[in-house]
Amino acid sequence: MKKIYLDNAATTPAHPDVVLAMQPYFSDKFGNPSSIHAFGQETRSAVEAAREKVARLIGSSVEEVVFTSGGTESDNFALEGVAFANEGKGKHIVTSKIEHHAVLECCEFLKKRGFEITYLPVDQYGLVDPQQVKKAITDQTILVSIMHANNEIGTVEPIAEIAKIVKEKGVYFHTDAVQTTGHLPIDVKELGVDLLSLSAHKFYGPKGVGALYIKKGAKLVSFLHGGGQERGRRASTENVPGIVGLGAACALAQVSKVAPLRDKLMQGILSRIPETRLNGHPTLRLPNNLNVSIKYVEGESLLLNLDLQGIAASTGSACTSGSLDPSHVLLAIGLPHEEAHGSLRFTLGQATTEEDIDYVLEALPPIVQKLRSMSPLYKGAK
Amino acid sequence: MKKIYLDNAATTPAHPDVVLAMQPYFSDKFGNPSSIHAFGQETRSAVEAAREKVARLIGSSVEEVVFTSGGTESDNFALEGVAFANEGKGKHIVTSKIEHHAVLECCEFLKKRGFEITYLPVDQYGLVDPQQVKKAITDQTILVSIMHANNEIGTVEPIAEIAKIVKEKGVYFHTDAVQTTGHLPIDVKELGVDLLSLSAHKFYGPKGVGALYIKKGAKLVSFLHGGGQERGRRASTENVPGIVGLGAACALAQVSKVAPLRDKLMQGILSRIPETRLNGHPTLRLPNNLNVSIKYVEGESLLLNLDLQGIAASTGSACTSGSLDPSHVLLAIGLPHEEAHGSLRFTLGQATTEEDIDYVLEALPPIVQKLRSMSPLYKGAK
Amino acid sequence: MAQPYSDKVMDHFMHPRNVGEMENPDGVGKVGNPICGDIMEMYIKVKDNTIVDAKFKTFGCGAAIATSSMATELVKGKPIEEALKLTNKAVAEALGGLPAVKMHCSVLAEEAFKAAVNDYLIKTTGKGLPDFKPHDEPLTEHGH
Amino acid sequence: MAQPYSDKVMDHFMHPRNVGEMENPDGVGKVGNPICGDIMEMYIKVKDNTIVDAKFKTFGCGAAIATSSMATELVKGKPIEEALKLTNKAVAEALGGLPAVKMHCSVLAEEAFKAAVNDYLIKTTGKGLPDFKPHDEPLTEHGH
Ligand SMILES: Cc1ncc(COP(=O)(O)O)c(C=O)c1O
Ligand SMILES: Cc1ncc(COP(=O)(O)O)c(C=O)c1O
Repeated sequence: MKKIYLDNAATTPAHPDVVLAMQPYFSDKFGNPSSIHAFGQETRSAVEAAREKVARLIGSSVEEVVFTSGGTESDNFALEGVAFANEGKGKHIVTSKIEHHAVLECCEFLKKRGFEITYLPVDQYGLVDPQQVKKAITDQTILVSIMHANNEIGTVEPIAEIAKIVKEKGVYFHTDAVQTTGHLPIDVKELGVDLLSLSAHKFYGPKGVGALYIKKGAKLVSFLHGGGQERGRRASTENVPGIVGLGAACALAQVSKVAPLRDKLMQGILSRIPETRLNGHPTLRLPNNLNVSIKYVEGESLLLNLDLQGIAASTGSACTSGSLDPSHVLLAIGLPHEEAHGSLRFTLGQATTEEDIDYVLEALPPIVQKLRSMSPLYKGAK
Repeated sequence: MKKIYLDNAATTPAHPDVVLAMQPYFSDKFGNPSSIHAFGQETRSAVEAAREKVARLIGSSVEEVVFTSGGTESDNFALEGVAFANEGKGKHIVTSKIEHHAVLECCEFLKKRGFEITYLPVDQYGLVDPQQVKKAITDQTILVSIMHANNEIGTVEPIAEIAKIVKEKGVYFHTDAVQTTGHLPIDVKELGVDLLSLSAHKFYGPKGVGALYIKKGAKLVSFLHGGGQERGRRASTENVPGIVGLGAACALAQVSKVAPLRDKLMQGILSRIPETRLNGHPTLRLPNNLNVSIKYVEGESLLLNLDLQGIAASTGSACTSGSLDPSHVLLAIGLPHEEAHGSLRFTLGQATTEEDIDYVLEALPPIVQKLRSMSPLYKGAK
Repeated sequence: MAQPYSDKVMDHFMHPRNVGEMENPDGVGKVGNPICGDIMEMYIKVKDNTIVDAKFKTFGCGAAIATSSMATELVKGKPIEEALKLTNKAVAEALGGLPAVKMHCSVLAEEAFKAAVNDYLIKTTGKGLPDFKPHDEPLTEHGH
Repeated sequence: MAQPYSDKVMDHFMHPRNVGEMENPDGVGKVGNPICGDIMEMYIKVKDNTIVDAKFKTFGCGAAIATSSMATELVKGKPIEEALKLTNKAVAEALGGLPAVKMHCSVLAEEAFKAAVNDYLIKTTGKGLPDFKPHDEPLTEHGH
C-alpha cells in the first residue's frame, strides 16, 4: 500500500546524513565529554562542533546555546528557569491561550507554586495582538512567552514586534520556535528574544534532543540540577549522538519549499468538499501546515479512514489524546466544539510529492461523504 | 597506541546489538508514538516493548516504568516530584553526604524553595547507617533518598534494610541505582523502594535516556510538564531510538563478572606503589570499581600521564570538574584534602582484559614516581 | 495517547451494521454532546415487545461508531426486557475490548439504546423507564 | 569540565624545566594549599641582583606543573626588578593560553616566584616586597 506521511509537525524522519553523523558516537567514540582523557576529549569536540552549528542556524553565539532533551524541556527550562530566578522582582507571567502544552502545563505548575499567569486570547486567525501584550504587562511581570508559530494551525506570530514591546518594559521574552526552527529563517537578534526553544526531531534531527537559546546575561536557574555540564546550566551526561544529530540537522536545514504543494492540497480540499474551511491565517502561516475543519464529522474517524488508505495526518480532536477536550487552539480561535472535533491537520515535509497530494485529494472526499452519511449532525444541513 | 578504557562508571560504549536495535527507529520507523496512524502505532509498540524489558530487569510492572532523559532527570523527577506533591504533609528530606550531584544539587534547589534537607554522614567506608536514617526521620519527613551504590568509591549501601525502616515510618524512599542497574541484580520489590533511578549509558545503552521506577500509587507531580506522554507522567515526544536502546541494554544486561580483574588491579597497585590505599568498602562494593588514594600526587596530573599512555581513568580531583573542591565523597569518608586530590578511580567493563590490567600495572608506578619526585609534599615523607 | 483498536472494532468501524435513519421509528434515543465529541442517535422498531429493527447515526470517533454498530446488532431480535440487560461492558466485550480511554463510548451506546426504549415506552405507555437518566441531555439540532 | 591543554602546556607538563629542589637557595616561596589541590614551592639563586637560577616543586594539576615550569624559565637570567614584572598572564600566554578554570594556576606561579623574591629580600635587606600578599598562606609541612 502507498504510504503518505503528512504529519511532519508531529515528527519528521531523521535525515540519512544526520544518522550517519551520529553513528560513530554510540560505540566507537563513546567517551563522556566531561572526562579529561582522550575518549572524553573527542566527544567534547563533537559536542562543541554541534553547538556551533546550532548557533549558526539561529544567529546566536555558541555560549548562548544549551542542549536539552527536546522542546518540552527547553520550554520548561525557560519558564521555570526565569520564574524561579526572578521571583524576587515579581511573580507574573504573560503567555497566550494557544501555546503548546509544554508551555501551558508548565504555567499551570507555576500557578500552583504561587505565580500568576495571564493567558492572552488570540483573534480568529490565531494571532496574538502585540498591544494586548503591552497592556498585560504589569510591574510584577517577569516573563512573556509567545510561540513563534503554532503547531496546530500554523499561524506565525509577530514575534519581533512583540519582543520590542516586551523588552521596552524590561521583561524577559521567550519564544517556542519548535515548529519554525529549520523551516523558516531564524535569527535570535532580529527576533529580539531572550530565550528560544527548538527541538531536533521537528526538522529531520533525532528525537530526544533540543536546545534552549539563552541570551548572554539572562538570569535563569537550572532546570536539571546535578553535574557541571553545559557550563553549569544543564546537568546530565551529554547525549552525544543526539547532540551531534541536532548539529547535523541544523547544518542541513533549508527554508521550507512546500508551500505550493500545501496550497494545492488546500484548494483541492476546500473546492472538492463542501462545508470545509481553513483554520489559521491565510498567509501568515507555516509553509508546511494545512488545518481544515470538515463539518459534521469527527476527526479520529477521519484519521482512521485515511490511515487505512496509507495516509498519516493529525487532528485536534479529543479522541487521539485520551482527553475529552477538543483542541484548545481551535476553541481559542472561536470554532464551535463539534467543528473543533472535526478538524484535520496535514503537515507536509521534504519528501512530500505532488502525487501524494493528488492521492489525498482522491481519497478524502469519499471518506468524508461516508462519515457524513452516518452523522446525525449532517441531516440538519441537507 | 594501546587504548585502555577504565572509566566505565563515567559512561560505557553502547553494545553493538543495542545500536542495531535502535537503527530502524531514526529514519524508517520514525512516527510519533502519540499518533494514531500506522507510523505512530509501530513506534508505540516499540516503546511498550522496551518498557517491558526494563520492567523485567528491575522486577517491576510495566506501568511503573517511566522513561526519562537519563539518570539526572530521574533523580530530579523523583525528588522534586515527591517534594512538590507531598509538601502538605511536610517539607523534610533525608539524604546522604555522598549522593551524586544530581541528588545533592536538586536538594539544594529544594532547600531554596523552603524544604529542609538532612545530609547524613557516612562511615570511613562510605556506608550509611540505617539507624541514623531512622533517627533522622521526623513527622515532617516526606522522602528519603539514598543511592544504591556510590559512583566514586563503589560502596553498595544496605538499601533493603534502610527501605524497611523508611517504609515503617510511612515515608517515600528513593534510590539512585544508576551505578548498579545492569551490573548487579536489581529487584525493586526485594529492595523495597518506591522510586529507583537508572540510566542507559552506564550499562551499554545509549546516552540521553534513562528511566524512573515509580511504585504504583506513589504520589508525584510531573517534572516535565506538557503533553500526555508516559500516561501523563512525563511530557515530550518519546526518544524512540533511545528508549529502544535502553530496552535492548536491559535485555542484554548481565551481572558483572569483572571483580577478579578488579582485584588483581587493586592488589597490584597497593603492593607495587607504596603509600597507596583503597577507598570505599573492601567487600561491599561494585564489582567493577577500584578507587585508590596515591599520596603526594595530584589526580589530574596522574590522569594526564595515564592518558598519554592510552589509559583512561578518572579522579575525584578538583581540576577535572572546573571547581576547586575535591570530591565530596572522599572528604565525607574522612580523607584529608591532599589525598582526596590524589585519588584515582578505575572502573572496569565487559571489554576489560587481563592484558589491560597488566599494562596499567606496568605504566602506573613510574608515573607516580615521576610526579612524586616533583611534589613538595613528598619530601616530608622520605 | 493513541490506542490501537481490536480487529473487531475496526471491522464495525469500517463496515458499520445498521447505519442510517429509520422511517417512522417506534423509539428514538439521542445522547452525547458536541463538547465531548460524540453524538449518537438510535432508532428502534418494536413489534410484540420485541426489538425487530435498530439503526443508528453517530458523530464520533472509531469506538463511538463501532459501539453504536455493535449495540444495534446485540439488541436486534431480542425482547425489550432482555435487550435492556445490555450493558456497556457487554458491548465492549463483544468488540474484543476497548482502550480504557474509549470505554465512555460503550456507555454512550448503552444509553442511546435505553433512551430509544424510554422514548418508545413514553409514547406507548405514557411512562418511561424507571431510573432512566442519560449522562448528557439528549440533543437535537444546534446552529452551525 | 575537562579542558584540553595547548601543546605548549603539555610539553611543560610532561617535560618540566627546572624541576627539583635547590641546595642553599637564596630565596624560597611556598604558596597554595591542599584544599584547592595546588601547592607550589619555588627556589631562586640570586647573584648581582639577577636571578641566576630558579627551580620548583609542585603538587597539582597539569596546568600547575606547566605554569611552574614556565615561570622558572621566564625569570631565569633576568635582573630581579625586571623579573618581578612577571605577571600570571605572561605565564599563561607563554604557554599558548590556559583554560579559564586553570588561570588560577598561573596566579599561583606568579605568587610563588614573588614569595621567593620576598623571602630573599627579607633575608638580605630585612625588608620584604612592598604590597606582597599571596592569596593563600604559604605552607610548610602538614601531617600525613
Ligand atoms: C510548538 C511546540 N512546542 C513544544 C513541543 C514539544 O517538543 P518535544 O516533543 O520535542 O518535547 C512541540 C512538539 O511536540 C511543539 O510543536
Ligand atoms: C550515581 C549516579 N547518579 C546519577 C548520575 C547521572 O546520570 P546521567 O549522567 O545519565 O544524567 C550518574 C552518572 O553520571 C551517577 O553515577
